[in-house]
Amino acid sequence: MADTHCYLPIEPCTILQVEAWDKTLPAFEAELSRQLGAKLPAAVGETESLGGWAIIRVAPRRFWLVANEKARLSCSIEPELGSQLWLSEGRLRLRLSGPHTFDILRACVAIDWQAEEAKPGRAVQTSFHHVPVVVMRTAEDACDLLVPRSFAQSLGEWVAEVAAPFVTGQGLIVGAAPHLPAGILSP
Amino acid sequence: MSSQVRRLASGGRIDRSQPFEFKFDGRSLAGYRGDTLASALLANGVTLTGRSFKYHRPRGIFSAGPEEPNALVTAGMGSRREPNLAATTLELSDGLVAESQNRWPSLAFDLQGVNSLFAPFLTAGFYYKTFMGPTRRAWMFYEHFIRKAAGLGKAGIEPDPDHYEVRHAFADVAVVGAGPAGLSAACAAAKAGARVTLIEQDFLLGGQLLGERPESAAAAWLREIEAELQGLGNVTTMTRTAAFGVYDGNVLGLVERCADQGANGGARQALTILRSRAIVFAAGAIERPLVFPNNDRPGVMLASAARTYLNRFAVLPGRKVVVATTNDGGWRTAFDLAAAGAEVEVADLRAEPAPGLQAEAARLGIAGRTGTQIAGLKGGHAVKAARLTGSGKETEIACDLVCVSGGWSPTVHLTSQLGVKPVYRDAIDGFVPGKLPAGQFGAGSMMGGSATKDAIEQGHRAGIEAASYCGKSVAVPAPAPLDLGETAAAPFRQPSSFGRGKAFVDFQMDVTTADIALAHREGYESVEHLKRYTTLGMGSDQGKTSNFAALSAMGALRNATIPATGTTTFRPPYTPVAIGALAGRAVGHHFKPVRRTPINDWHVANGAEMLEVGLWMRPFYYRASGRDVSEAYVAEMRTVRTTAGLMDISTLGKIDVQGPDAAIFLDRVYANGFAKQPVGRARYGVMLRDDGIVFDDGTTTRLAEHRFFMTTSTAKAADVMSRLEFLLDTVWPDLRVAVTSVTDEWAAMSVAGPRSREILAAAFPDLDVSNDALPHMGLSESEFDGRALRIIRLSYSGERAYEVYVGASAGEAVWRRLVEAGAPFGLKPYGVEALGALRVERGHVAGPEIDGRTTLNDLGLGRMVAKRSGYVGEVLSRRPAFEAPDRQRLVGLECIEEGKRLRGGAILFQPDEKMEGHGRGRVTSITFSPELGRYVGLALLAGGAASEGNEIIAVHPIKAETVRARVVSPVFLDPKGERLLG
Amino acid sequence: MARYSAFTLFRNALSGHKNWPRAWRAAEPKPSYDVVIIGGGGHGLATAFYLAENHGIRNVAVIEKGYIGGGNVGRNTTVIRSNYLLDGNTQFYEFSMKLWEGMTQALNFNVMFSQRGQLVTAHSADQLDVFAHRANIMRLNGIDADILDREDVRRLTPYLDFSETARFPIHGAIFQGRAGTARHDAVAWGYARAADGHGVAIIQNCEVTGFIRDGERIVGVETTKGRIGAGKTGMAVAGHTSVLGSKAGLELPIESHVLQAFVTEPLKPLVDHVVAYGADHFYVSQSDKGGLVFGGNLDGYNSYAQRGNLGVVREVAEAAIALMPSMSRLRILRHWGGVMDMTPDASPIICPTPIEGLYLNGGWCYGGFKATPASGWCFAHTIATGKPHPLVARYGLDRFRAGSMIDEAGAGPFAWLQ
Amino acid sequence: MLRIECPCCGPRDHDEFRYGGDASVVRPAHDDPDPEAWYRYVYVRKNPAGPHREFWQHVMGCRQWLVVERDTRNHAISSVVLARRSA
Ligand SMILES: Cc1cc2nc3c(=O)[nH]c(=O)nc-3n(C[C@H](O)[C@H](O)[C@H](O)COP(=O)(O)OP(=O)(O)OC[C@H]3O[C@@H](n4cnc5c(N)ncnc54)[C@H](O)[C@@H]3O)c2cc1C
Ligand SMILES: NC(=O)c1ccc[n+]([C@@H]2O[C@H](COP(=O)([O-])OP(=O)(O)OC[C@H]3O[C@@H](n4cnc5c(N)ncnc54)[C@H](O)[C@@H]3O)[C@@H](O)[C@H]2O)c1
Ligand SMILES: Cc1cc2nc3c(=O)[nH]c(=O)nc-3n(C[C@H](O)[C@H](O)[C@H](O)COP(=O)(O)O)c2cc1C
Ligand SMILES: [Zn+2]
Repeated sequence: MADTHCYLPIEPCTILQVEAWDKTLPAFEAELSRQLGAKLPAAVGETESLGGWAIIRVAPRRFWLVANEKARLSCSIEPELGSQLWLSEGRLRLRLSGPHTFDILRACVAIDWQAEEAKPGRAVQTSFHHVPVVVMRTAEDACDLLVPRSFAQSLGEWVAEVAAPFVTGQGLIVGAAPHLPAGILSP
Repeated sequence: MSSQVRRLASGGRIDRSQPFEFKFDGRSLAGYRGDTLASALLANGVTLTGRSFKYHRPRGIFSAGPEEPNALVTAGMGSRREPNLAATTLELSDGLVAESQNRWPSLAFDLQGVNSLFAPFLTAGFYYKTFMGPTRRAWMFYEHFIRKAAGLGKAGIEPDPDHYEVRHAFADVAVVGAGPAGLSAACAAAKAGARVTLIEQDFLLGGQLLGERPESAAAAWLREIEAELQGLGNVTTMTRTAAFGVYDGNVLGLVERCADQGANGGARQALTILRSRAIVFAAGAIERPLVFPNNDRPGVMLASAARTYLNRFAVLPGRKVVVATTNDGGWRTAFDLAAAGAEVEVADLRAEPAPGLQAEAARLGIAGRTGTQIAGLKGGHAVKAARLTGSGKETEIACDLVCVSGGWSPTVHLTSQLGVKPVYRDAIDGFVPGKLPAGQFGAGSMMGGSATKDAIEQGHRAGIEAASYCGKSVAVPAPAPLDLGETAAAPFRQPSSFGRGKAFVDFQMDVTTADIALAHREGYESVEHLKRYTTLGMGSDQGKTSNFAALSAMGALRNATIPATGTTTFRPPYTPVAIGALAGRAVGHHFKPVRRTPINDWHVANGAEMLEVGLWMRPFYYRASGRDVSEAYVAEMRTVRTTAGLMDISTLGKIDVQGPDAAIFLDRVYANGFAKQPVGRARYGVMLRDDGIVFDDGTTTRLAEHRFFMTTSTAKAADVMSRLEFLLDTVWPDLRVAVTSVTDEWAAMSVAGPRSREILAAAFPDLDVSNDALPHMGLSESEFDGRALRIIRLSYSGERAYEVYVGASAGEAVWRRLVEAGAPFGLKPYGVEALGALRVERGHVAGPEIDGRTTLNDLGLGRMVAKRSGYVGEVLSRRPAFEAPDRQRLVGLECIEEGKRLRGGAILFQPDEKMEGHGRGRVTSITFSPELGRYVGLALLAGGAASEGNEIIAVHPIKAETVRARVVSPVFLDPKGERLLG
Repeated sequence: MARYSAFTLFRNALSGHKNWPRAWRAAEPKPSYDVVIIGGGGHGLATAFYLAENHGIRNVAVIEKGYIGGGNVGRNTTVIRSNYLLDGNTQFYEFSMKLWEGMTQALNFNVMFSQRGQLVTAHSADQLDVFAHRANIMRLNGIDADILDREDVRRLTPYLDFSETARFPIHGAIFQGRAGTARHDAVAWGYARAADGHGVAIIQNCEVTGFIRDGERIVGVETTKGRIGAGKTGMAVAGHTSVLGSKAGLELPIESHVLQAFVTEPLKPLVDHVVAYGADHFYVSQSDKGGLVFGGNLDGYNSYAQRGNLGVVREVAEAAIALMPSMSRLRILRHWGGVMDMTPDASPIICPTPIEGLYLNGGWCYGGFKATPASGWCFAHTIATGKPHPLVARYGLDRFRAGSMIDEAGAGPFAWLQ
Repeated sequence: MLRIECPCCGPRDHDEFRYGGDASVVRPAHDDPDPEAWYRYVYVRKNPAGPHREFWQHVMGCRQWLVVERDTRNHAISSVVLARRSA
């Protein structure tokens, strides 16, 4: 049952974090969705998409705007309302897709992919071998792993080794492992 | 296959089209796919399989499952060798190589068999009473031989060539056991709409039904329900998978022997961590042996096991058989053996067994005796005859197999692991699970039943209840019925024999009734004392067949009831689990994830000797700097002091602190003040723990009115981050502050040395890095190739220095840029050893001084907090003991002996005093100072600065060194800090 | 008390071992005793023994809620060492080591004290310096200690991971030759038998449920077998110190946490020393029965359930293989947990309490087995004289108010990190 | 294996969380100068065998500090709330 549709490109990942203060949350949300011209995900883990961006609520008062391709976006939050911070350098995106996506993931993270919280369109923050990662379920059989840059090679190799049995000699994942550092340093 | 003298011509669940060859103790034998090693050995007429733990008595195959106490073998060779495997659960594979254990030189002739002669002395706990002299260390002499004698299999020391997988799984309903109860439970739960995982340790589904004849109704029922389960989309069936443990939160630990056993790159075993909302336990029951003299001889076998070998494996385990039983079940074995052509006698302890049984026995020509029990055996390496006593007379019957059945013990192991004590049930004279917590259910013989019919109904009900517990309650049709007509007669226990001849209770640990009697006599009468004094139930089978017999024997001696006697504690794992399976992939270099800076590859490519620092890889030193570290770090220091050095400091913890109340927040978390810190300025800060001990230090730069950039030590980054969040979430929720770890956002490098400014200027021509534009503790923010570039003028080394921060993806580019621009000025990279040495010369405290026991005053930082209050840790930092006059405080040391050196870890004494005890302090960090031409160091010394100028002795007994040193200020160079400024 | 010896063993063998007496009498409570010791663990039993042996106080009862030795003494991994760094600890644990060296003879019960040596691996030059500091302190206090380099370690324990793929390569180790293990149950039974020989009453299956007061003073205990008067009362209940202490109104700096332990199936001799991993939480030794006995880190949250969680089981397994790759194929036969009395500095508490008549012995964390004889010796002295024995003078309750903690790890007031 | 139901992220293995100890102790105001109050906060613990209010932080998830009520005898968790909402 070897299968070649398993890819593991490692890409940079543009992220803007915005966060409200405890008391200003409603005003902050109103202002943010006005600036973005989009509605905001209601609960932690839910996402909304706008243009090339995904809006994720990563904590009760904290949102991540994650760009799918290198994209800019303007949005400015007054200190009185909340805070804002670019996080585009610290994380890399591992794209997993194909029928074996979850055969691979079950050896990486303890997430129930049939649960509400992990349905397509959800973002799951969890632990991958002691490292905090965000797993964005982008489709039925596709996930993006946002991993801290300093751990990306180590975790990438882990994924590659898990995936090996599912991928024919040609399969990209197997080949990818040794080249990961390159992929990471010059994305 | 000719060698298979005991294999029947037809029948069984073996695949005769797939013959296997295997070796046992060097002999080549033959078997089939579908055999276990045990069934194959029996088929080949091999009945002697091992020697016992203590007395080295010959032992054979006793059971047909994981309860096997005797037939433990070592399988595999070289680095794949694996000791103490139960032959009864070891699936036969082609080319399998197995050996018997605990015998020398050979199984048939075992020298330590002589232990049997010493048996009178080797009673329970004999070793507590002797081996005490002549000298105090006598035990060390005897232990050597005791250890050799003890132990079963021999383990290899080579690393394991195979690999293992850990899988995370989830289910609504987990069903443990795939006998009739488990099968119908899984079926019902699935039909009710639940997501089901069915777990079976055997490689076939069916449980006890596999012991029924292949052409029986049971076999048909089995085929049917297996097909049905396959049809259901929401059932995952895991065979070869033992549920070894139940943990909090309905989490099951499952270990699977992968079918291909590690072939073609696959894992050898897989650990599945199954998080289920409900669990149905249908783990069945284990048959009990009878306790009579020499009951451990090869050829004595559990009745249900004999039946399993006959019907499942098409092996005739004996030609002349005596079945000794206390219940109806034993008769069923007799019937099947007789039908297969064996000559069978039944000895039933009971006066009148179910009437139908004797009729059937007569029909099959089986001599059935009632009111008769087995009293002993003849034969050494194999059973020769059985002694039966009944209604006064004693008869001896020649035989080659003795089947025993002392009733059944429900498999309460798993349900008890979470602390639910099993409860005694008269109706079965045994223990059943205690009151199970919400979400756990039980079914089948595990709950005390013995009829298949009931097992199926209970399983069905449990499946439905479990599903509805998960909110799944689609109506489910009744299960296909199956009635094997088992008659559950009143239980009847054969009293254990305490008479002459060894009557074994725990075969694997060689515990006899005499040992139990002795334990009782000496007051080890609690079952837990009994266990620990005799080692009863402490073998790899965990006493699955012996526990009940043991506590009923102890009960008898104490004349206490069974419930009053109680059971020992059940613990995971249910069956032994390979440590490799638990670790999965987290072995070798994956033991802990490796953390790399954005500049890592440059270091490796440019001859850095890399060093593990926590999870990080950091340059220790660069080989170009010297032959070894001690040469290299000094050269690298010199470069920094004379021209300039470049250091990768990306591992520093970095935290973005924002918000209108950020300054107030920092003013509280740092011991020294931050409220009035000007924008565009950096400041050194120290944090205390709540108990007033120094927690961590670092620098924080005010980027804007409401925005700060904090750095922490590499080691404490995560702790500091979490602590800040704790204070904001739980203590000062009203403060409008956001903290975010940006450690991975930034590549960071330090350019340090007299020429550092020129180098920066050359590297970034369009930046003004002049002293006015960028003074000491100043900040410059700009961009590099679209990424933020942040230069903060900070010095750790004491030289003019700059910390350059840039978006991580541009880290290597900026590093290269600095290397090129710096080359003409003599810039060289330096590693952590030099970094540490430079800070020592500068008198900066770090890990060795901030050791979780030192205060601000101890570290000479007290003045920073003079007349401040209201910061974390303040109040307890003023405790009396912290101010004691002999408190050990930071000083500098200068080696004043030619040709000698200081060493970290040396203990300090005054020249005149006796060198013993704990001394007056210790050397915490040292370095050779190229500038001073001698070794200098930091130390914690009683009295601290007060003793500056005094001479002191640094003693290092391990190196047999004593060195004279002078106490000086910890700042060795440039006390006024002129090098930093200007 | 019938003596144990090779000769008596032989003589009894001839009579089929029918004539061995009970190791200790099954005592039922009297109305009162001079001293009541609560807790039939190693420390409680040792205390009772030394009260009689050293101070002639024989009208003593040890009250145990379950069976003696059923607590931590019966479930610990039995590592005995005296490699402590800090003033106070160093001397106390070495005194204990000396008592261990004579225990079998003192009790006439073979506790199988095996001085096989313990090594802790070091994984960097800095860590070796830290170990050198400890070793120097040991030597200066008359305790044997050595620092080994990588090759020494390889010679001693060739089965550790010296390969290329080792995540944290071994640089060396600290070694104490006199360290080792003992047969834990035998320690409890040996003290019980010897104390019983001095007339001490050992009362099992009797839980102390409260204290009897006469004004400010504690004059006895309420138990499931009725009230028992006591001239002085000593608590030695380890993991249950807080629960029992609260019944006397004591406020204590103690948290109860679970530590797990593991044993493999019995093997022929494989690991000849006690080996501890300096890069993570793992240590192992081989019992005389043949099982590899090992453990790791605390489960990390307050608990009175004597069992651990699967997450920590896996972490311990990972560390085991990281240090000793061949353990991968060995199989765990049983794992269990114990409830430990953790203090904010990981050092014990032995002292008279603010409540008259009540004495406290606790806070042993994961290191109290090795302390058993010294703890009993010093606690007996403290109870007999009403003043702390000099060796435990630093182990007072007041040290936290004063700021004189004895924090070997420097982990600070977070019990679960100690 | 405890399973802690994070109010933000749902049920997770406890090793995604960082333990924060007893949540019932009262922390003095940051400028409270009373040593006794701080001593009690830092050192004195009820350490009950029974229900226990304790802090956990979901470090591998939403990073929120939580207050969990858990029985120390059997590890059964009866409630989990955000620390910010627990007061
Ligand atoms: C897994 C594990 C590994 C360990 N490893 C080591 C090691 O390698 N080296 C080492 O030195 N130490 C080790 N320890 C620590 C050591 O076991 C303990 O510190 C020490 O045994 C505690 O002293 P004790 O024997 O008196 O405690 P215990 O044996 O626990 O005795 C306390 C007794 O008090 C009884 N009790 C409690 N409440 C009451 C009551 N109300 N009434 C009556 N009786 C009561 C209990 O039932 C118990 O029997 C380990 C501990 C554990 C759990
Ligand atoms: N003859 C008698 O007196 C008697 C007594 C008891 C039971 N029985 C027979 O036993 C059957 C009872 O049915 P049942 O389903 O309750 O029991 P069962 O023994 O048929 O099935 C139990 C199954 O659970 C599996 N199992 C046990 N522990 C496990 C674990 N930890 N992990 C994975 N698998 C595990 C076993 O391998 C077995 O396949 C009936 O057929 C009944 O006739 C007969
Ligand atoms: C040093 C030591 C060695 C042990 N060896 C074994 C063993 O070989 N076999 C076994 O079944 N249990 C062994 N145990 C574990 C005990 O069976 C028991 O689990 C432990 O003492 C805790 O008691 P409990 O499980 O009854 O709560 C050992 C325990 C210790 C402390
Ligand atoms: Zn969360």
